[in-house]
Amino acid sequence: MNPVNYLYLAALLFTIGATGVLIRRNAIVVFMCVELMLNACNLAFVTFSRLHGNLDGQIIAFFTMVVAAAEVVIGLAIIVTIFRSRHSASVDDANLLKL
Amino acid sequence: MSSAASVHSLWTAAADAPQKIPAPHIEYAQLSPTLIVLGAAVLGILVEAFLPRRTRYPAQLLLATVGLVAAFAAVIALAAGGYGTDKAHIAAMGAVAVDGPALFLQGTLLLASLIAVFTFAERRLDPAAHGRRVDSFAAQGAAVPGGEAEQEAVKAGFTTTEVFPLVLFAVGGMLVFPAANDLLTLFVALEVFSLPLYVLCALARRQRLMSQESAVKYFLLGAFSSAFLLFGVALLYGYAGTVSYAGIADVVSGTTRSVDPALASTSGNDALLLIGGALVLMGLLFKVGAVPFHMWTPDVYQGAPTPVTGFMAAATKVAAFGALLRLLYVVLPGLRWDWRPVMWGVAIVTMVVGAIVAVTQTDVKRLLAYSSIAHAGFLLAGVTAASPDGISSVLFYLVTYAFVTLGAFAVVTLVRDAGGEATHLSKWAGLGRRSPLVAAVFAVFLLAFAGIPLTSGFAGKFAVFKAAAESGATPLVIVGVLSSAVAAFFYVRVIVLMFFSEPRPDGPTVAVPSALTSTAIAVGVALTVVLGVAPQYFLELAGQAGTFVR
Amino acid sequence: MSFPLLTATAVVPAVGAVATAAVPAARRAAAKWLALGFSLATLVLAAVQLVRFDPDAAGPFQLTESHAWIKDFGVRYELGVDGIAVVLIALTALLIPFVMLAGWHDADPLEGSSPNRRWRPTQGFFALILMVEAMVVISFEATDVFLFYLFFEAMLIPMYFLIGGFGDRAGERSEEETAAQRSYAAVKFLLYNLAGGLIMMAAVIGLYAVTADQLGTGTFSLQEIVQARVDGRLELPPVTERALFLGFFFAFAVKAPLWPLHTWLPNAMGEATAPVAVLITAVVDKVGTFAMLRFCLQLFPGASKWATPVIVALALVSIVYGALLAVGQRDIKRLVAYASISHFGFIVLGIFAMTTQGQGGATLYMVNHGISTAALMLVAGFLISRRGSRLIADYGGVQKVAPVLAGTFLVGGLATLSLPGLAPFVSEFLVLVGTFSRYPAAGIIATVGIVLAALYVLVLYQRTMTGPVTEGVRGMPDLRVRELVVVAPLIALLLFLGVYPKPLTEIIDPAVGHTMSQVEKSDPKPDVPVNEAEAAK
Amino acid sequence: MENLIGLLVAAPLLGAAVLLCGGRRLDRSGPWVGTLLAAVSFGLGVVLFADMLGRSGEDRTLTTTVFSWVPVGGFRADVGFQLDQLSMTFVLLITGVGTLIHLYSVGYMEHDERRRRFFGYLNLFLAAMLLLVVADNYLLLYVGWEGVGLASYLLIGFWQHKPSAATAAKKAFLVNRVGDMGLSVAIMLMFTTFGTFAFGPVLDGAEAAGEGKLTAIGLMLLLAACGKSAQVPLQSWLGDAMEGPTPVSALIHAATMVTAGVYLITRSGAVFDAAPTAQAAVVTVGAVTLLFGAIVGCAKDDIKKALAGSTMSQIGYMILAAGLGPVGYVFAIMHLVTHGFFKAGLFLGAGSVMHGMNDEVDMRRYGGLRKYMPVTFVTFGLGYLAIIGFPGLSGFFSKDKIIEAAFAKGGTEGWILGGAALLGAGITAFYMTRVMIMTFFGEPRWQPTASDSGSAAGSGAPHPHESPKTMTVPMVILAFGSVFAGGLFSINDTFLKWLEPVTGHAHGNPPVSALTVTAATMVVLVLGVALAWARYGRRPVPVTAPRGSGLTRAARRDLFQDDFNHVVLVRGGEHLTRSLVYVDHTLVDGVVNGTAASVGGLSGRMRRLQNGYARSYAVSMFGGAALLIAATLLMRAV
Repeated sequence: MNPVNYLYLAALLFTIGATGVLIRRNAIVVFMCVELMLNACNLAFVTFSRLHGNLDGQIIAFFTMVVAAAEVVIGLAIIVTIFRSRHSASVDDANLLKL
Repeated sequence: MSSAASVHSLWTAAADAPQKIPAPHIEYAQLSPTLIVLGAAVLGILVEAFLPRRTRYPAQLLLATVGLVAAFAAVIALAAGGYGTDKAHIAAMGAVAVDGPALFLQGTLLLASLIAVFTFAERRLDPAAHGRRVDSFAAQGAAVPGGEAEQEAVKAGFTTTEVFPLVLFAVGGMLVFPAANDLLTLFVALEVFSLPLYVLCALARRQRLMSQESAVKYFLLGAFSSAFLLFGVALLYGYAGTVSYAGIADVVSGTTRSVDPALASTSGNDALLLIGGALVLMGLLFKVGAVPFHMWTPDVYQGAPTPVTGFMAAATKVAAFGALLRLLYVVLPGLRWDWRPVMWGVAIVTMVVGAIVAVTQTDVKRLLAYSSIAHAGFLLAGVTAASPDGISSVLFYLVTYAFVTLGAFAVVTLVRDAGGEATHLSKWAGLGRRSPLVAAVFAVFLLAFAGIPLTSGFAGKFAVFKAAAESGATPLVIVGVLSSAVAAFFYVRVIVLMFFSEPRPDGPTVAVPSALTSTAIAVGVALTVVLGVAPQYFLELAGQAGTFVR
Repeated sequence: MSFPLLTATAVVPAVGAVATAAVPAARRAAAKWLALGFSLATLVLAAVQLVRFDPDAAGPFQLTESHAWIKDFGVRYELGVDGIAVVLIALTALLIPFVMLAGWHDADPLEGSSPNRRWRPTQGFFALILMVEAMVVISFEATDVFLFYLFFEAMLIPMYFLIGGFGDRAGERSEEETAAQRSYAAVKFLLYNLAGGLIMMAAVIGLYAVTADQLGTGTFSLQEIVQARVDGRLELPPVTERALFLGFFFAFAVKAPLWPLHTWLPNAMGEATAPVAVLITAVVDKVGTFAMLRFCLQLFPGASKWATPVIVALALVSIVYGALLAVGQRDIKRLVAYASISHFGFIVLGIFAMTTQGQGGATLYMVNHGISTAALMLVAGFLISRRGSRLIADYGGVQKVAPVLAGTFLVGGLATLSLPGLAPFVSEFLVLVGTFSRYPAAGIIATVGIVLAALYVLVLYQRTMTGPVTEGVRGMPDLRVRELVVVAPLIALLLFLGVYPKPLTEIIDPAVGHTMSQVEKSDPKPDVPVNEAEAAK
Repeated sequence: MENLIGLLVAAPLLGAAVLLCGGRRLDRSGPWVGTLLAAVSFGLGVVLFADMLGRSGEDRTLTTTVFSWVPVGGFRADVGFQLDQLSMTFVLLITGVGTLIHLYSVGYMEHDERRRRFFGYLNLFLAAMLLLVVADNYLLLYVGWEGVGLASYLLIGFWQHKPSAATAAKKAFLVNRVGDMGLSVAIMLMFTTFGTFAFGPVLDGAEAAGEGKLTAIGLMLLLAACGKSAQVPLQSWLGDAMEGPTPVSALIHAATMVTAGVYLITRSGAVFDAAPTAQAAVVTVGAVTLLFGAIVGCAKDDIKKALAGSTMSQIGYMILAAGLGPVGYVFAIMHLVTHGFFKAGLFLGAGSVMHGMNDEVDMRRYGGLRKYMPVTFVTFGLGYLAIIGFPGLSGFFSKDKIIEAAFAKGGTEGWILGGAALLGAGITAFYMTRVMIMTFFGEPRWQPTASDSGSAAGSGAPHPHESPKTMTVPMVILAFGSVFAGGLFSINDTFLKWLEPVTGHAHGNPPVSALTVTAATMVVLVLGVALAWARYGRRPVPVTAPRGSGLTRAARRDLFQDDFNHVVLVRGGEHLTRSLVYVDHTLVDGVVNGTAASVGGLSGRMRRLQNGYARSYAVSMFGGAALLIAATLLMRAV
């Protein structure tokens, strides 16, 4: 099967993730969508790696995972803090800062 | 990084002898600035872990200061050693560039961070809690605002000395960011300096809700943008088969042969290149706060603890613009005719929006946030010049801007009332009468922002516009001067408020800072004036540093 | 190298400013005397310049100094004076002490108005005046476009604080309203001029780009650029030249101020104290007209000629329009402001008439207008300070109670309407003749200004000084000694320059001739050439 | 000798300086200082005159250049003097009459606490007027020209506490400025035409210049003359100028300053001779004004205004004569001199009357004063006879000559001008008789007046009395002048011979014999007197002015010329300025403020995009990214 299809899939996933970020309110879900986007990138990397026949892409995918993990740590920490102080994980509730 | 570098060696070695993997060759000496800072950061963690609470603050402060100074010394040494000019080359097996712009920006970053650290460490502004002097960071970041946990934390005299290692980590990332010579390193560095910043934003002692909100916004949007950047990286990788700047540049300019037919389907496919490039650009533009990726800036600047805001505003811009320059001048010079018009557009929109929206701001920190957006626009005007002059002018502008910004935010921390910092402009009325000195200093910074002659701001603005004009971007210059005219309005408004209107009875008091903040402000003023009156030396420096290594 | 006279002339007041600002809050009197001392020292230096200046020497500039400064911008620290500059520097240095004396008590803090012991308005006032003087002087001396621009812009800041920080004591209006009005005026002044300056900045950068492009290395040195143009090494394409010219001219026209860019002046002069108003119109604004002569004409002769018709038209509008509006004013200071607009119209007209008489007259006009406006405005200030109101309607019959004040006011007024025998007449007539000999129609329209000038001056005098004595005026004290010391020399000078302007014209003439040669213009010849012998008779 | 010319001007100038800057300590001696210096310059004048007589007709002109005034490029203005017979005549008239009036003022102003300044102004006027007549170039003449304007401004408004006085002064100066505009334009034209404006080159070179230019110059000079000499259409200020103290009216607004216009035209004769159109304009103005003034003079009840009208009309004669060219110059000047005597005398007489009547000026409240102030009556009477041209008195000779010259112009023109002049003579006789009768004959009609003038205190019924010696003596002297001057001048054409070298002279021969003209003059004269007698002598004069005929009412209002000015110029001007102020504020400034406001508004709207919702920020980023990509691709596509 043509590996290029994986690219389309990656793009699709990425778009889904982005859309999720735009339309979901729950901070956790939003964050998950970001993760989804990252993973879409991973897919793309791996596919290209396959196409190019070099391993860089695959290695990069690992880096991405590490970074994603780090982001999860920080992100969840922040989200949890704000949840505890606001008793809501909705990103729309947090808009003291505006204009 | 080192591991990243080994990737390449692995693959290149994989062809003949997969069994023995040669260790990558790392020039530790030339990476020393970064390594020192990161090392200090790690030590900082250990300090947090093992030292008693009493001694942490001095230890951390000492550690941070020493680390940054040492790193700065290292940068100087490298520059003196000629790595900025003739010995400039790519270190760590293609991962990091050691060249003029890198060293120049690293030096700037380190100085700026040092000053920022001073403001972090300031403990005389907030009224002492239970007899203990406190800084502007939450007693316990995790405690619920206003909850009893927080009360106890305060009573117990907790302080968040973790901020120092966090800052150091951020600085470490920033040092790599403008030096990164392949897209992976770029991405990693981006995350390395972003993640600590997210945390720092959440740690304000006063108005914690705002602080946390700013952190969430910054985090979500930051992650969002880095996802875009990463996708861009992926596409570029797909286009060129490599993530190293030089490699991509070669493919762009068509000098390399495509590796094998299998690549034909993607390699040299301009769609990938252009989209990928655009996405990576977007990631960087987000960090520099360019329109339309600027919307996080005001909220975050306002919500974050003021020292952090100052640090972000100064250091992040320096680092991000460094990376942007390298990307555009090293990776995409072949595409100049594609990206320059686009960047023109971005620059114009950024200048105009930043200047105009700032006009109606009522909060000092938000005002400065928008002003920083406008300045990002001016810097972009210099970036688009696509000429050595462009590079050096941007470098110079970054220096001037960084220190003015730090100074300005440092002053903001001084003006306080019962609720902490009095950032609402109406409270600044008549400040010139209450404390002429502080007001005068702030006025100097504002004038520098406005680009009045004899301040550093003017020299910088003149430099970038000159570069832009010489590269034929006349319309950009016109828009630039017009928007600076608009911008002048709101700087002047603040001055009017401070000097020409009567002080309010319930007006804020101006806290007398310790030597730390005083130093920060003093340095800011000094550089503002020096760079304004006699910029020649720094211009030359920037000029020498104005060439990227390929 | 010899003693850097020009630098010294600019540095002394700057040092004075710092020193004055440093005087402790309690020692107000000391600060005043210190500032006055420095301004007098500057005056001495300016006088030395006049003496050392040799009208007949070859070369456009004298007493030149030149040092490397910002290589990357092609900027040099180049100073030099020609006949025009040296005269204007002398004017500036001369007026400042009078301005200070006139404003001797303007900045004394009101009782209990200082919430902070470090609040030192008086020191600030005098320091700012000295700072303005320093910047004005150096921008008269600068022969490097960038250097000039630097101070041309920078002088806005001290001016801005002078306007916004020190107004008349609120008379007819409430404190708040006064303060609001004042800061509005100050902001308007700053933004208006800043906008002009920024547009000029674009042009300055453009100039650099062009020179860098054509001469290899970008330069701002006036002499170099002019030389290059003469040698033909520098050939500005007309479009570029015009664009750059407009960029420069816009800034100068705002500063001058030329209709329709004048609206900041009435506000500024109205709200500022009289001495500051004098500083604006008699000193700072002169930089604008001066710069037209030195930079617009010499850098862009072609474009200047191209723009002349429009500029002449604008100047005529300024003359008539300003005068008519002056007639319609109800506020003494605003009246003087509009009068000044009319006079600046004359100056610009003279400059762009491109005749020896026109430009010489314009230069002389700058000096005379400075002195006459100072006389009129300062006396008006004394008047206002007595009554606490700027409205003409609040006065009447002053002549009866304070004859000396009225008399000096009348002399100032007569100078303003350029009565023969007083200095302004000479310059105004020169401008008119110069204009007429090239643009007869314009010359005739301009003469209408003479009549209107008489109208607004006499109406002002009649309404304030004559007629029955009104309440509030009754018991008004006559001029005090300090005030006489301010006014008397100015009036004496007006008389002297009216009768014997030769010393000035002799200095100015060669410089004007040089400028004329730059724009390749020569005076039109009379139809009936009269042989010299007869003309001399 | 040349240097004396400078002193001539310097003496009164010194006086002005001393008196104006001298301060209170001069209040007592001031008047005498002023008078003395006036006398000094008269003495100098006499000396110069004697010296001049010592030389032959041709080389009587003295010229001297004191210093170079304004040298700029080809523009050379010098301070230089030129004293020839023409100037000499004026010098003597000015200093002579001037001294007398100084003397008169000593008495007239003795109750005024500001008399020191008054004499300062008088001296200033003398200096300026002398400068005007001895200047050797037009620019310096211009200085004197405006100088006298200033002096007259100061003196008309001398009683500044009277709003009417202040207004009148302002009006005088403004109207004069309009004239001055003409003079300055004329000078500019000379500069562009001849490259200089010194009398010598301009007048000698006049032939060479094109007629067009000369006509322009001539008309501009005429405009100037109209302003200074109160000729139609710039005459309106003279009537109001009577607000000033009477000596001022006598000196400035009768004898000297107002005749400057005549001097200017005569001096520039060469220009006019070469520009017929301009000359035509001059004679027209002269003729119109002499009738205009006369008619106005008939209707005024204010004695000074009546005399002012008469002044206008008499100067009209002079202008008319000057406009006739070489035929008339001499007679213009001659009439000017004689008029200087009798008109000054008349004004001093009027002043003396007012002095005795608590500054009452309304003739309807005079009457029968001859018994109370005989000296005044006699001198005034002589002046009266002189002005109406009673045979043998000054006016007769000069005016008669002008009428002849007018006829001598020839053709219909000649008839029209001559007719006008003749008619004027008749009207003159009428209104002067009217003045005479209403003042000195008939029944006393005095009434208590609430006089607001500051010169003489007190009100209630006046007690007419003769004036002090200082006042009467000058009146007597002037009376002598008005009786004999004309005769002396005419005896074998002394005056003609005296001036001819300067002005040149061409004898004109009228279509009818000179005798006929004289006879006709006599006839209209008698008619005028008789008519006046019939109207005012036979029946008592009503104290309140009757409504009168349309013409009378029109004449009372200066034939509506003033109203015209008021409506068109003043009102129009006010509207113009008011609307301009509005425009400046709303339009010109509005644009500026508008820009600022619109930026603010825009800012306010754009600000709302920053709505605080992280997700909307994300949207903008997403959109931005899309745009960025699109733009990049587009760039490649194009």
